[in-house]
Amino acid sequence: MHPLLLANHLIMLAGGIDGNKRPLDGSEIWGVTLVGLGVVIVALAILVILILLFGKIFDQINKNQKEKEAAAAAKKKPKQAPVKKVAAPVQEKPAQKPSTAPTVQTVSAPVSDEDEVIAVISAVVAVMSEQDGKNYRIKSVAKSQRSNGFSGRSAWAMDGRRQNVNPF
Amino acid sequence: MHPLLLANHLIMLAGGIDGNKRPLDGSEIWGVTLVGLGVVIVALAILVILILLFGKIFDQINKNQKEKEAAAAAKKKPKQAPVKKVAAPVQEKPAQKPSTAPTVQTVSAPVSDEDEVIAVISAVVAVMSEQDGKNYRIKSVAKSQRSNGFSGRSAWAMDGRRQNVNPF
Amino acid sequence: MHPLLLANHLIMLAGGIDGNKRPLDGSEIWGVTLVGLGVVIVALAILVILILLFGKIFDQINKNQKEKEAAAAAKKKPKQAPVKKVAAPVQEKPAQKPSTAPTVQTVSAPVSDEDEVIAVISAVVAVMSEQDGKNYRIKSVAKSQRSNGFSGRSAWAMDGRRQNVNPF
Amino acid sequence: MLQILQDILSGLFETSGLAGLAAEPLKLLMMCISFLFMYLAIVKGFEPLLLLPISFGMFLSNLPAVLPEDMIFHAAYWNEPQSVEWLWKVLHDGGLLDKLYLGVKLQIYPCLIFLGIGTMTDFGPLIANPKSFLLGAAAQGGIFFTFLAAGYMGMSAAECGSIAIIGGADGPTSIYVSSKLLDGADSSLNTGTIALAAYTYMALVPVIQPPIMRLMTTEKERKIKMPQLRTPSKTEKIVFPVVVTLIVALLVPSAASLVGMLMFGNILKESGVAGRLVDTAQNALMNIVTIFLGVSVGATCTASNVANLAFVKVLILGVIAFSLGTACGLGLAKIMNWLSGGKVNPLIGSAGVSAVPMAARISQQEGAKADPTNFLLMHAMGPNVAGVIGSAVAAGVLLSVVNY
Amino acid sequence: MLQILQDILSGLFETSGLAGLAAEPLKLLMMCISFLFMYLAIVKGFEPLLLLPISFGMFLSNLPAVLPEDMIFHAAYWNEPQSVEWLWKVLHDGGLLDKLYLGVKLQIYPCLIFLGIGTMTDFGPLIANPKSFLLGAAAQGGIFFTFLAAGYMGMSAAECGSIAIIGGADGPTSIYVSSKLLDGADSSLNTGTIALAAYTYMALVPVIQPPIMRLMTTEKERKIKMPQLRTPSKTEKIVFPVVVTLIVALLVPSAASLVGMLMFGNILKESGVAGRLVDTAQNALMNIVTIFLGVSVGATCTASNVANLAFVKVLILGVIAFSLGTACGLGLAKIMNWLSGGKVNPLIGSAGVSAVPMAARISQQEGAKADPTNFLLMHAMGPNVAGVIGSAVAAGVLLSVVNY
Amino acid sequence: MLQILQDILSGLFETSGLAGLAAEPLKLLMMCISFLFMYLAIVKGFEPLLLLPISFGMFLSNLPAVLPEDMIFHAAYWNEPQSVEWLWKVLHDGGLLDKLYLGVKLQIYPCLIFLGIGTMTDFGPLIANPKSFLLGAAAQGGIFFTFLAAGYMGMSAAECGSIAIIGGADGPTSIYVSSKLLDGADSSLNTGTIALAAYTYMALVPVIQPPIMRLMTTEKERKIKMPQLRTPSKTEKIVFPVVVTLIVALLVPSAASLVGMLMFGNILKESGVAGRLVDTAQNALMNIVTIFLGVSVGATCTASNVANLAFVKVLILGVIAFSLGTACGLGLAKIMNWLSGGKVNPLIGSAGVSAVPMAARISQQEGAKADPTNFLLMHAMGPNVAGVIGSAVAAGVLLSVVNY
Ligand code: NA
Ligand code: NA
Ligand code: NA
Repeated sequence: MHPLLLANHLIMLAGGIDGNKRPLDGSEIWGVTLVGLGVVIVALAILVILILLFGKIFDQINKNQKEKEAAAAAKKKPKQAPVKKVAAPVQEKPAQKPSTAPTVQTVSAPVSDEDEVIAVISAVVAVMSEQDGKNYRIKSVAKSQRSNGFSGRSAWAMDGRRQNVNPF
Repeated sequence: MHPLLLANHLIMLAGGIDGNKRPLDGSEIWGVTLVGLGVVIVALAILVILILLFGKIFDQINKNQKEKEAAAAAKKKPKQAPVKKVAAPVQEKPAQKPSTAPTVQTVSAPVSDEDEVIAVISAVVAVMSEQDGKNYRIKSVAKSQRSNGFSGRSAWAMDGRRQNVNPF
Repeated sequence: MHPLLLANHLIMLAGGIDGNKRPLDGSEIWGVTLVGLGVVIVALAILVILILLFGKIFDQINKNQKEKEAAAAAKKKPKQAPVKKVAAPVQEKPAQKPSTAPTVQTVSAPVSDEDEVIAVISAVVAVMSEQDGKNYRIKSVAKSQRSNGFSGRSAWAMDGRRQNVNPF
Repeated sequence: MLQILQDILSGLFETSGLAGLAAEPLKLLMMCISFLFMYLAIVKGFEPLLLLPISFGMFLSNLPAVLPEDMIFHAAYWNEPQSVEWLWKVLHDGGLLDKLYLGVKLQIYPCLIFLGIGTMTDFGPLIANPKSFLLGAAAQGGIFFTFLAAGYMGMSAAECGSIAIIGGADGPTSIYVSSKLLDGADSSLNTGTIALAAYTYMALVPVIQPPIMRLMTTEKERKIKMPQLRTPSKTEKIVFPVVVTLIVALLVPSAASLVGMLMFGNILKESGVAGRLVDTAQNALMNIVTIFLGVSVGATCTASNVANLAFVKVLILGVIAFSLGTACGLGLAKIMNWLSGGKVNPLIGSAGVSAVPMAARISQQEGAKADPTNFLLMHAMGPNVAGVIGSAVAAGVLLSVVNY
Repeated sequence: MLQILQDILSGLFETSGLAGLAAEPLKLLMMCISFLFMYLAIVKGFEPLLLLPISFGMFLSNLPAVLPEDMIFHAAYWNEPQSVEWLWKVLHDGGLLDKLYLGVKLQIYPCLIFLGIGTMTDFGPLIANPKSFLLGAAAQGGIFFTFLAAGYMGMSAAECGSIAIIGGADGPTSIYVSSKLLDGADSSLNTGTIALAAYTYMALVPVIQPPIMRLMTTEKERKIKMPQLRTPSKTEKIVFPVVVTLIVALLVPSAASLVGMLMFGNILKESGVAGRLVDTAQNALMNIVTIFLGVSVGATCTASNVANLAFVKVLILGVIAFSLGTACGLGLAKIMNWLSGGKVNPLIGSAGVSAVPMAARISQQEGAKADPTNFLLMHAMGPNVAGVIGSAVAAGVLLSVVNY
Repeated sequence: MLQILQDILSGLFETSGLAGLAAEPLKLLMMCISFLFMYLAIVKGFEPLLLLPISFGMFLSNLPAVLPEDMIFHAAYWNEPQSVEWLWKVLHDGGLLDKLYLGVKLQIYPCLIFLGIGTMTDFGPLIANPKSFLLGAAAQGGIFFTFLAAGYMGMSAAECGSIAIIGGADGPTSIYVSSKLLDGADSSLNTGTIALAAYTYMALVPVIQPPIMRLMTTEKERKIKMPQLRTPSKTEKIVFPVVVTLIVALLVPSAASLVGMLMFGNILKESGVAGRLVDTAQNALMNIVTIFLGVSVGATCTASNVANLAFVKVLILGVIAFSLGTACGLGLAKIMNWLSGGKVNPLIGSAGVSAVPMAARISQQEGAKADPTNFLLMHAMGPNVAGVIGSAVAAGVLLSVVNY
């Protein structure tokens, strides 16, 4: 049997080799080597394909979202400003128990039928994450990433997360 | 048997219900529900009474203490000042819990008996805590509530606590 | 048997005393007391001797090193300065991944046959540890001794350590 | 070359998880459910500290595996009779999550989490207004009325208790009770699904409670302002954990472990002399236990446990339990308001379900909606922390009534 | 209605802890003792990091409970013969504190605490003045002379050793030795009472030592000033833990575990290359172990163990052990002073009992009283840390002489 | 008096470790080897976080002891057949390091360390350039070609696998695989020596890799600049761990534990909603496990295990494994460069061996040497973190092919 016939090795190795077996014969040695390396490469190659694919998909989604955003921004330009203003104090808190939060929620509460105003929110999110990014860097130096870089959409989701900063 | 006769349920439930029993009969179901809720309410009601009682007692104690204090302050006005001065640095550390009240205690601690030399010791303590205090303050900022907001009465109690900041 | 004959006790105690034995006879009691105290004193006395010895040895090493250093300093005065200068930024880093380090390495690289230029290095080390000493105190107050007070000699050793500050 | 690759791939299929997946297609469904909960945890912010580990544990244990030695969690182990040999099997042959799950099964994690919670809880508002205890007690009505409903649905005693405790709105307590009651019980329920439901509904408190609150209270009631609470002395705060532990242990000894650890943590905190230990108990220790508990409890959600009618019942009864608990709390608060001559805002009653500190924030929020100058937070914190004690007591009652 | 309530209350009584309390009134006494120690820990600042967990553990294990499954700690388990079945019983049927106490019984916690202590100890003053080792050795006289006293009081060998080790003024060492020696011994002593006494007297060092120090030294001796110590090099500090471990292991192998872990922690610290590990060893790990050790050791203080003559003997012999240790240290320091021609201040001798860093502070304080410009702290730290090593060696001797 | 002292000393000798040392002189050699590794760790900075605990553990377990109850580690225990009675023996009669080593033997520590690594790893560069996966795969050639070499040297299958995995340049993976494969195997190898070699060579990466890199690449290739990578979105980073876990579990189920915990840690981090848990997983938990793992793995290096030819073979094959891995990575990178028409700098190929983040830094450094404006770090981080996944997959393959 030629040592490079991978498939044969595979069949041979199906039952596994006894750990105490010594010495191994050439077919077993080459089998483990070639099949092993083959499996690793195949597994990681599949990951290459999948991650490339996901990258494309997310790119597409982002692109669509940005277009929508732009359209929405054009429509609702006057509304965007005040929300930003109110949202700001939420980011400024250095501590974990912001009693200012409820105010923000009542403001963003009208944003109930999620999809239409998503552009406004994501603009806020963008502003937030810019500030938040800074926080994050500083915090991670100090001790830990207590800041939540991710940002939920609905009012109570925010509240939920906030609760868990202190919790349980 | 009427399901609302709690006492009967209690007797029934004394031996407990087999976890795998299915279906439960009405008496068992109502038994657990009513007796269970009853026990929870009774237990917590007893706590209401006790905690109210303790509240009253502590209020009384505090009141008595304040009166004594006022009297003592009137008596020992000249002596109080220097001691306060020495004790002050110990209290100044930026702890999380208001620690001014204990200061009064150390003062009114009628400086029991040991202690003609207490002034000397507390001077040493003051010197020590000045060095120690600096380190200490930095520590508490950095990490956690290492500071002890509570303050013992005798000189060596303080020392005991201090030991445990570094310890073991 | 006189209770102070240590050797006899030792032989007696060789097999150990049953933990539940009660009452112990005088010989056992005195045996444990005297032999026990004896062993503790002997063990720690041996440590006294050894640590004194090591102290002397290290003193001698240090002395020799300093003499060499002085000689080396006299010889290589112009070379010493730049090394110090380059090494300085390594100490100033507040973060854990200094990319300036390689520069230092290339500088200290000629220091290959270790012993001859050890004086130069130890001078640098001395300067480093002076600064480092300060860092150390402050750091330990803050949270942990992430600073490495010790300093390797070869180029890649530095890199190796650096890796492990962040790792794994 | 292509032939060889094809052979390899077909060989791989035989020995790989793909074959496992083909054999058990339900695993795919389970993984999708785990993704849903990951989404809820990460994007919607549903109790992420627990739902994220739980959902990832669920994902890990539903990964297809052909050989038992490759499995990260062996659901089958946990239905076997337990003995010291079984312990060895779990430790030696089990996957990582089996080993971590021992801490749940041996009742260690929930108590340690209660220790941490104790170090983070301020009982001050409850000491200042001890009547809040009654609201914390009333809200446990959710637990017992759900027991009633589950009982009449023909469930076994262990199942009734496990589902009912979800109404306590207290994760560790739910895990503690259900892992004890369902230990060896002949049931399609398991600790994982109970925990999933409990944490999901805890995250949904801001959705579940407000409608009930508005339904059960009048605008006028919601506008009631309550006077500022006194500040309890340090001594009271130190005596409190001892008194509560003692009373609970005297009346409901089976609740002593949970309440005892909660109060141990609290006295460490209130004493002010053990800062080192408090810091560790509420950070390193609690987080380690949370990770282990979350990921291993999640692992118990295997297809046979979740993809059945029982889980649907859990979900339905769980939301009923929460709603009833809210309603009971509100109801007693209304009575207290009536008895006190209009001095108690009934909105603080709903905070008695625990779900600390979320339920108290909902009370604050609803009060502020009725009158923006109304500040109920501290008044609601009293029933809120009382609810934790109340749930633990209710847990003790269930554990002593149902033989496991 | 009232009748029903009365029935409930009477029913509750039967099944509750109140009945348990009526059956075992001594538990009430034990709880009161636990309150006393809580008071000492919180208000008087007696070693609160350990006495507070110990006293709360004592409180928890003396709560009345009728049914064994409700008990947080089962004192009875720990007098049974131990086997793997027994291990399973503890894990499966035991309360939380039983499970945590396994870490004491299996000798894990004290070693881990020594690891943490090692990362916090600076042996610099001892390296600078190695003769301090002798003072650290002499102060262990307290241990052995107490063994003598206990022996003549008719105690068993295990009891003598357990009480004597209190004189070492070292909590983890006392717990390590007594949990080994009393394991299976027919004794009314237990680890909990030994630990209580040890930590209490450690907290009382500032009360016990000064009178003895003033009695045994003259004003002139106390005024002796000692020259500044040299600063040992980094290399010496790194070599030191290795040398000490090696010598101790060669001479007293049974002390190797304690000393080895102490020195492992120390080399981690002194190497300066493992800051991450040092941080965790002295914080998270040490605090977790301290909590578990404290609360579970305290739990062993049940009525049958404490409310007897043996505990009184422990208290009396404990204070004698401390006093003798102090006296022995002072005595040798006086001899060293005499031999050196008046260059050694005898006050540093008392620091040899360990109780780090309190005993060294007392030396400093007494020296400053005699002459306010006298600064003995660093000179006293040498004997002080030597005392830790000395106690561990003495522990090794006791463990190898008494068969357990 | 002198006579008595002499008698004591001779008596001490009989019962002390000195006699043990005389009986087993090889222990002295082992201690010297441990000092060598301490030196490498402390002075030379060789992976000190692991080599310092490992070398101190080695020192502790080679301390001479006459009596088994004085030994800190019992090498003999770990060659016995394992059962629940054996577990009890380890827990009850074992030394501290035996107890800690259970966490290695039961496969707990490496998975928890992978959890911590996951919370510290940024897969961004790999997501941005998924082709890096191939380089991380190719570099595992070091593992398999070393298996080949070891096989032809007449080693057993378990030994071949244990030595080969060193080429993965991944400490926890090496410990995970070798502790499984060598469990009960009739071999003179052991986990300790594998770990020693793995961490030593990881520390030596900056010495081993550069010559091979310069040999296999031309000056022109080393000067190739690569364009800046795109920044992956948060969603991609969150989806990534799930996808990788799923694919790996489908194809190589026996790698699921390691990869699953790595990705659990990563999703905790990337989700951004579990900061508390991330902090603890990468600090307290990871450091505790590192201490326990290091010191107990080191303890397995006893004289009979190390002072033989097998260890020399491990050292030789280990360096071959590293070199081959580097060469394979470089080789594939050269092919990719050729296929892409000169757009891939082959230097990033060597980073595929993992040894995060050192190998990536070496790539950066060598690139900067060829052209100081060349910035390869982020491009090398892709293969670098892919190497971690690749090694775990290779570990899974070895574990499923060799029956243990
Ligand atoms: Na509740
Ligand atoms: Na001592
Ligand atoms: Na690798």
